[in-house]
Amino acid sequence: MRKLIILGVGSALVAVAALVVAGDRPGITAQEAVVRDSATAYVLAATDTAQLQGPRQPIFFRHDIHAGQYKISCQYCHYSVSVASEPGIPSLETCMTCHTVIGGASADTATRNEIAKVRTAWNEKQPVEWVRIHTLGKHAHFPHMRHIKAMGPNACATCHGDVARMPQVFKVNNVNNMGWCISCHVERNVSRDCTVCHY
Amino acid sequence: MATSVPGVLGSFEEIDAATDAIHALRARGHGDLTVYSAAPNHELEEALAQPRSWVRMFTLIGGLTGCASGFGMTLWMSYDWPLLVGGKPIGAIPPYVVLAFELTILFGALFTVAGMIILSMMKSLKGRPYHPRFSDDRIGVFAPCGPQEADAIVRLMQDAGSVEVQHEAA
Amino acid sequence: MPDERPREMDRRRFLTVLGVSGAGTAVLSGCSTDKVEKLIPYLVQSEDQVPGLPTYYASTCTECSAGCGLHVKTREGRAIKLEGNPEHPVNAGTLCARGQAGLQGLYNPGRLTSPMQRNASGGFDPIEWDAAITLLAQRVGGAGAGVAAINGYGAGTFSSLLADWVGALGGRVVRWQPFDHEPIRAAGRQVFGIDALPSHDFSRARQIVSFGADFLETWLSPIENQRGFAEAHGFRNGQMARHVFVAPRMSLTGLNADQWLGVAPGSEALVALAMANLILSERTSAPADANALRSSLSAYTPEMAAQAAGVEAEEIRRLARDFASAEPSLAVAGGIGNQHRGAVELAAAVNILNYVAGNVGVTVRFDQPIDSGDGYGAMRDLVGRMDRGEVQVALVHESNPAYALPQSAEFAAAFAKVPFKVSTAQVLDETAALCDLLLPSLHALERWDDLAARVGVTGLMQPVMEPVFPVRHTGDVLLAAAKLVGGALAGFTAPTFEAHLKAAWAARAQDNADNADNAWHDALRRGGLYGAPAGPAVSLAANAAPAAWVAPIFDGDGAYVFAPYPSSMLSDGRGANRPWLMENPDPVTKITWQSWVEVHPDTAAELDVRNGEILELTSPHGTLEAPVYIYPGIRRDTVAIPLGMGHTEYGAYATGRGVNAADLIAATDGAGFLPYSSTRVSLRKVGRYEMPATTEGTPRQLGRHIVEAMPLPLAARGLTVRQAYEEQGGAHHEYNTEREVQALDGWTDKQIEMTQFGNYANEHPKWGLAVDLSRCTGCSACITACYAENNIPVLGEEEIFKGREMTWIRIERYWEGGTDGEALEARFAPVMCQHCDNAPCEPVCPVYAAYHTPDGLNGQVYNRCVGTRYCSNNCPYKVRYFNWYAYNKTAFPEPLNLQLNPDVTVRARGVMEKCTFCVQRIRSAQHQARLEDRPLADGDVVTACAQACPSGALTFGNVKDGTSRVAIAKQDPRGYHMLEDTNVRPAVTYLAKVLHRTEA
Amino acid sequence: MGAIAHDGMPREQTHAEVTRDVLATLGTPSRGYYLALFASIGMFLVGLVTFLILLRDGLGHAGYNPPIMWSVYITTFVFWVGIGHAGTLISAILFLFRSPWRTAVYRSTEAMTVFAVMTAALFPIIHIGRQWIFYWLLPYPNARFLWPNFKSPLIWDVFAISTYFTVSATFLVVGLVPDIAAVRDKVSGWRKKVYEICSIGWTGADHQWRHYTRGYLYLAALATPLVLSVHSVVSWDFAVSIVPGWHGTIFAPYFVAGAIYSGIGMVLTLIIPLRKVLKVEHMITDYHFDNLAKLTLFTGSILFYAYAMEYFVAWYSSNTFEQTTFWRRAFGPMWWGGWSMIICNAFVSQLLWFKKIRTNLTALFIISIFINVGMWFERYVIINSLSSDYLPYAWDQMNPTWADWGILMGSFGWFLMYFLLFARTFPIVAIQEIKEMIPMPRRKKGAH
Repeated sequence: MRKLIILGVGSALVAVAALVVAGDRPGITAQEAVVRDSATAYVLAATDTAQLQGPRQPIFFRHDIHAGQYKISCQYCHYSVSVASEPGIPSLETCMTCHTVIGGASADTATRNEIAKVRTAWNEKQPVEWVRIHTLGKHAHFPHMRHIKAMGPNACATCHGDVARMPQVFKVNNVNNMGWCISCHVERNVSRDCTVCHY
Repeated sequence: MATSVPGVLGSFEEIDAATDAIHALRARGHGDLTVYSAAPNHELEEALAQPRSWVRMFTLIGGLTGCASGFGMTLWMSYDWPLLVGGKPIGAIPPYVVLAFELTILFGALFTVAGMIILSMMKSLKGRPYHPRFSDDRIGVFAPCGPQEADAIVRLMQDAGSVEVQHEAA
Repeated sequence: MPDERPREMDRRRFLTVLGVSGAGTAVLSGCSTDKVEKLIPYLVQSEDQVPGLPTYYASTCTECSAGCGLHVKTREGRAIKLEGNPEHPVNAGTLCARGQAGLQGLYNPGRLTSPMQRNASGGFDPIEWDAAITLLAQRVGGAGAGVAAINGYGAGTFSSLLADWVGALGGRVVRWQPFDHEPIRAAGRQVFGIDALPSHDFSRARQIVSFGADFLETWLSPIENQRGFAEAHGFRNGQMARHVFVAPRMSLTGLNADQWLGVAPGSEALVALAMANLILSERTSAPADANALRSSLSAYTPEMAAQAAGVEAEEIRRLARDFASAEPSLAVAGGIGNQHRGAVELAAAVNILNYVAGNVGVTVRFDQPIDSGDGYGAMRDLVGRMDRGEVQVALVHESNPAYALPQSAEFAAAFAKVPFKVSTAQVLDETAALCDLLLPSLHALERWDDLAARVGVTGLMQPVMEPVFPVRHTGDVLLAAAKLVGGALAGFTAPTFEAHLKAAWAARAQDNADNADNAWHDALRRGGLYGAPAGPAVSLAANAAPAAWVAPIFDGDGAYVFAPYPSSMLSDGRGANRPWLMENPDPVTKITWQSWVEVHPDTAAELDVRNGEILELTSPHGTLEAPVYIYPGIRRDTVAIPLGMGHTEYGAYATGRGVNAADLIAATDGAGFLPYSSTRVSLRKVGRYEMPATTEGTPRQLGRHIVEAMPLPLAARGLTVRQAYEEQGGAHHEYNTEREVQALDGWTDKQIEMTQFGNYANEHPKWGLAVDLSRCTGCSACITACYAENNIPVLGEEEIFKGREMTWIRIERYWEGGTDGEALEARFAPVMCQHCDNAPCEPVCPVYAAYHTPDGLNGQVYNRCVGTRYCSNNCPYKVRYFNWYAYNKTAFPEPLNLQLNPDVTVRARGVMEKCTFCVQRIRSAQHQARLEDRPLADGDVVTACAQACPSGALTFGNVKDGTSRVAIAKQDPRGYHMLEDTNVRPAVTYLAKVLHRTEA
Repeated sequence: MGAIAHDGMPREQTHAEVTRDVLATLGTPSRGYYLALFASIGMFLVGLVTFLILLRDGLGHAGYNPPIMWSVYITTFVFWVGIGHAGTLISAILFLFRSPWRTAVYRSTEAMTVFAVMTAALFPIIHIGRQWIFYWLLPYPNARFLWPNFKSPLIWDVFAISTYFTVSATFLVVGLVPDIAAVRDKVSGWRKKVYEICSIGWTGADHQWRHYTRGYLYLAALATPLVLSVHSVVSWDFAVSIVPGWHGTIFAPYFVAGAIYSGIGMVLTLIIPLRKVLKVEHMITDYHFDNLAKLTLFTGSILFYAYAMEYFVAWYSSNTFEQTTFWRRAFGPMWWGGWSMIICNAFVSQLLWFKKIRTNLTALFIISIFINVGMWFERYVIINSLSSDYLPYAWDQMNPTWADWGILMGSFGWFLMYFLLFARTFPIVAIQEIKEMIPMPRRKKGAH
């Protein structure tokens, strides 16, 4: 008798759990991860990227140096974020505006090597294939410019985390989680009408 | 048949024999009888004169719970994310009646079964003797008793017309 | 779920920032985001491309000779939509189905990707460009005067370059298109001594008589005609022009007429002359020199015309009087559909008619003659020369004579006698398949070019994107070859055609005494030069009098006159490899992907054939089989098959579908033109059925008042549809009493009030659409626009046959009358999602995939849809379409997928989809307005269908804004809601069609 | 054996004989049984393969010609839901009415109910476009904060069907327990073990009976309104819409009657051969069939009325859409469907006015087949109303394909498979209820 009850209840629970899991996307990754990374040694070689969070990129581009140390604003490179739905990935030309001059001569060899890669790519007219980190389901349309307009030019961190302290960019928030969007929209009392994003 | 509850088990083929035995036993002050039968039988019930089952309370509570949760769920979920369909109110009662009704039945039924099981389990038959023929064509009457009065009860059973009596010693 | 973004090679080519969403093929369910995706930045950021924002380039349409102006919408370096150029005088911002489908020429999977050389085994081998050009140079250099070229491209810098190039060698170029309208030119010579195609101003005409000219489909400049026609014939301020169609078969143009005179084939000229005669005799105000015609016209009495044409003399009289009294009026003739041996006489007669009615110079104008080729005569000479072996090298550019010429012209045989044949076709068509060397040229959207569609209007083309395939501009090829040949061609020094073009335009600018550079950039921005040169004064030529009329001869002894007519979708057949056009149902018959033979109901009864039964047509020149379509809009003694089908080459979409109607006709030269409908055929039923795939269910309204129409006088009195209906003796039938209606309204409002929660509480616009049925001609341009804008998959014949078409907007065509002597009338109505306030589809969806948005849209959330399809069952308009298979995987083969609109999700299998009122356009307009901190203005949002519609029948906007055009249109008394009694309260208002009947 | 007294009790049977005869049905099966079993499993596999193909390519294989967005699958869904109803009617409603003749047949009909509902429950999943997310129809907490739309009849369906399945399954199991105990006490070896577990410690002790009888009564009382509600809800899948031919106020009672009618049809189709195979002719007798037939006649006549009403209302409404729909139902391209439904259901059932036919099993069996076919067609015809609704331009005809027939066949296989296995494993005749009706022997003759 008890067997039966346990069986029944158990399987019911399992079923519900399964549904919930199936319905959910993986949750939000811990914020403190950022802090840990920012604490790592300043000089990093491409070979060190293995220990860092986030996928390894063809060129070890240091957001923590460019955006963090040198305080280059996000929109200098991600040029279309305030006008278009797409943030815009900087063209090699953008890199070369500085790196024709700046060869990292003062810096360590590791850094110089990375800059060398940029120059080679430029000379060989071979675009760099960056590994994409934040991707949205293609049935959802995310207008970056609206969010920048509403939350100011430095709102990037709200979703992307404190990139300025990441030697190698990694996913802080699963932006592909509808709950993540909705909770924010509800919080700020902006429309959560379906066709705002889905069409 | 090794058993922990000592007593006398008589098995009957005739219904009136069984009822006579029960009456006699209850006259001797044996309240705690266990009567086995292959089918529910009014004469036995009358003989045992036991109170009404409480299953109905389970049914009632289940039904009410279901009805409440039916309306509660539908209304709350509608207002949790208000979406307009076909120009109808966000929380529209008429369609929700259907769901409330279905849940009333569902919970009612499940509670009822739970009730049957729980109530039946409340009185344990542990250690009381049983014979396969009770589920076939015999009625079994088991009267727990100490060795001193066993003989008397055995005789009582035989007088009543038991076809087979056995004394279950501790 | 897999997403079909373009392959690595494509992304490399476009170097797009959004390589991933590059193909824009957003697919359902986030699953696709788990795998590693690459971001490929530009090397150099082009300043006019911002990722996520469209960039528009002005260009020119080359799908027909009209040369409409284009705005090419590009995203991330890919052209994704063709829209009309508002500045262009011909199409003024609109674009027809064929024009929009030009995009599928650009991305056609059948395109040749490299030069090809014929090998020993008769097949083709790809070769290097340099080798190919060297080969060309060698053969050409050797051939000298033996070089001949067939050029299907319109007048412009390229055509003159080719002419000079071939000319320098001593050869000559024949500029030829199947529909060159030679008879009209000839008639111009004959009557006015002007050898040119006149342009026509329909917008001013109050009475339009078309003698078989399908001016809404392929005749001269269709969009311009349609715009003018809608202006004139659309109901406004209680007035509208009257349109009479005089021909054996009702084309789409005929279906838009207020009256159809089904005259006997060949007798049209008589009717025209009789009208002219009457006008001249009854009217004083005719031009003085017209009186010279009196005597020669007097022979043509309405009676004899009526007798020959098989119509009432009275009809002709009334027609003539209306024609004369309407000022101005317009008569047009020609049209391939009834281009018989008497075509020149007909055109001449119509010229005379227009002249005596005083229309010449008003609605018929010679100030901006429309470009036309050398004509069929020149083509026949060339075939002759080929046959006699006088041609050593033949160069075929943007022309497909092997398909377009009738078999009896024996082009292939003659062509075979040319030792070296070169084709620059982009797709391997019938002619290219006969050639020895293929030098595929760039598509018009990939190249520098210009097109002088008419005097004073020269369209400019610029590369709007990187070439899809590494092929070369024929201009560049010619110049490169010239350098190798040297000698006679030494004069061609321009490094590239681009340079050559710019030089030519610089020279032109000098004439305008203007700064060349500014002129160039200005032209580039505006899409060309639009001048309005003054034309010659037009007067009758000395020998203008009509020759004694002889009935035109029809070959063969068959019982039926055979009238092949140009398909309004496929035109001369060049549209047949565009899936959008193949699937866009023919506006008249609603058949897709197939040929059919149109037969009058009585004839069908005689032959005892039903729809879909295969008929065998036999003419002296050939035999072919096609399924029957029973069509009350054709004479009993005439059968018709559309041209454009039955390709033997020309890519997977075109090959082996339907039949080529040209195979039945005589190639005889009717005085410089090809007389298409000059053949008689005999019919035999084969006893087979092949029901063609049609999108039409039952073509009758069954008194359901779906497409409402009211007579002009009642409309002029400002009556509502229901009033007009009762005025005409319609039963006064109230489903609800006034009080009931009020109660209903009150109740609905109450219901809506009870929904003011969350997003619904705030202030929102309410989007709505108004459809003026008195302007809609059923041309179906909106359908293609919707395909292009909303990534609608093309399903193919089998699925359409099962009624599974996906077009979010469809044109319903109902027949009125046409039985027992009643005149046949057509009613067209574009039907798209009506975005009802009480949408029946919404409450039945178990998961809120169909729901109502705060701004009044009927939202459809694809990624939420589980596919129960109840919404479609419950939709009274049946405008919801289901993805039965994974169409998103099959419908966009490389490189067609590059056309997909990144702003619109591509629907995966198992979900419902439907018209969204182009919500993506609404949202991006709202984004833009928000960025500029301004409210949305009327006109900020235009749906793709409304934008394309050449008739301006569709008006979109915010209904709550009382000043918006749509809000005003909805006030029109003609306004009604389709199926109003269902009380679904649609956001689409139809304005009833207005009938300009004589008796009314 | 014959000699039936009209409370339906085979007098000469003793409790012991009842147990013996019923247990005999659980003995080693005949070849006919295995044939039937394997046949049904084969049919089920056909359906399974068809479903997998649909899952791979999409629903396109089935005969959907828009505007017909539902066809054979929903038809069959409603058909099976309907089948279930007779079972509950007989086991629950007739129990409340204390009608003696139900005892012999109710177990098999109850089982039929459960399996029919199990079959029906498959179809909502089979027929949706994205089968793999069918669970979105359930209200479960998810990361999107989304809930289902409780205004949708399809959601009502989900709840109605799942409730109906749970309750009738419970009802069946509860009824089984004492009988399983009886079996347990007769068999030996591993089977004993199995039955021991299934009998959840039932001994037939007095207090067990006390709670049991009450509980069973309440279950019956709950099942009665449920069975009426379920097919009403199913009917609202159609009646709530605005499709001419669906939008009818009589749909609920009309469907319930139809459901019971079709259910009894299926009962007859199953029991008539079954009683032969299992040799329980002396327990399920002419007497029972006579009563079943009367029930059939009753519900059939209700259908007759409903059909007549549908046409009358269509005509009387002077609503052109309704009128066209019903005109086409009788004389349109699908006339054969319309007429076969009317003949099989309305007319054939009228034959049962004659006792001769009611008690002639061959005739009954044939009629029952007619009923099954007719009722399937009824749903098919009703759904085919989609073929001609508001806009004539959009009209089209339904034409089913192999995919439709494959699934239909599979559903029968799936149903019969379970039914046959059940008949072999559990007492198909309710032992204890029959015993309850057989007075036990007495010592003092005549006394009492």
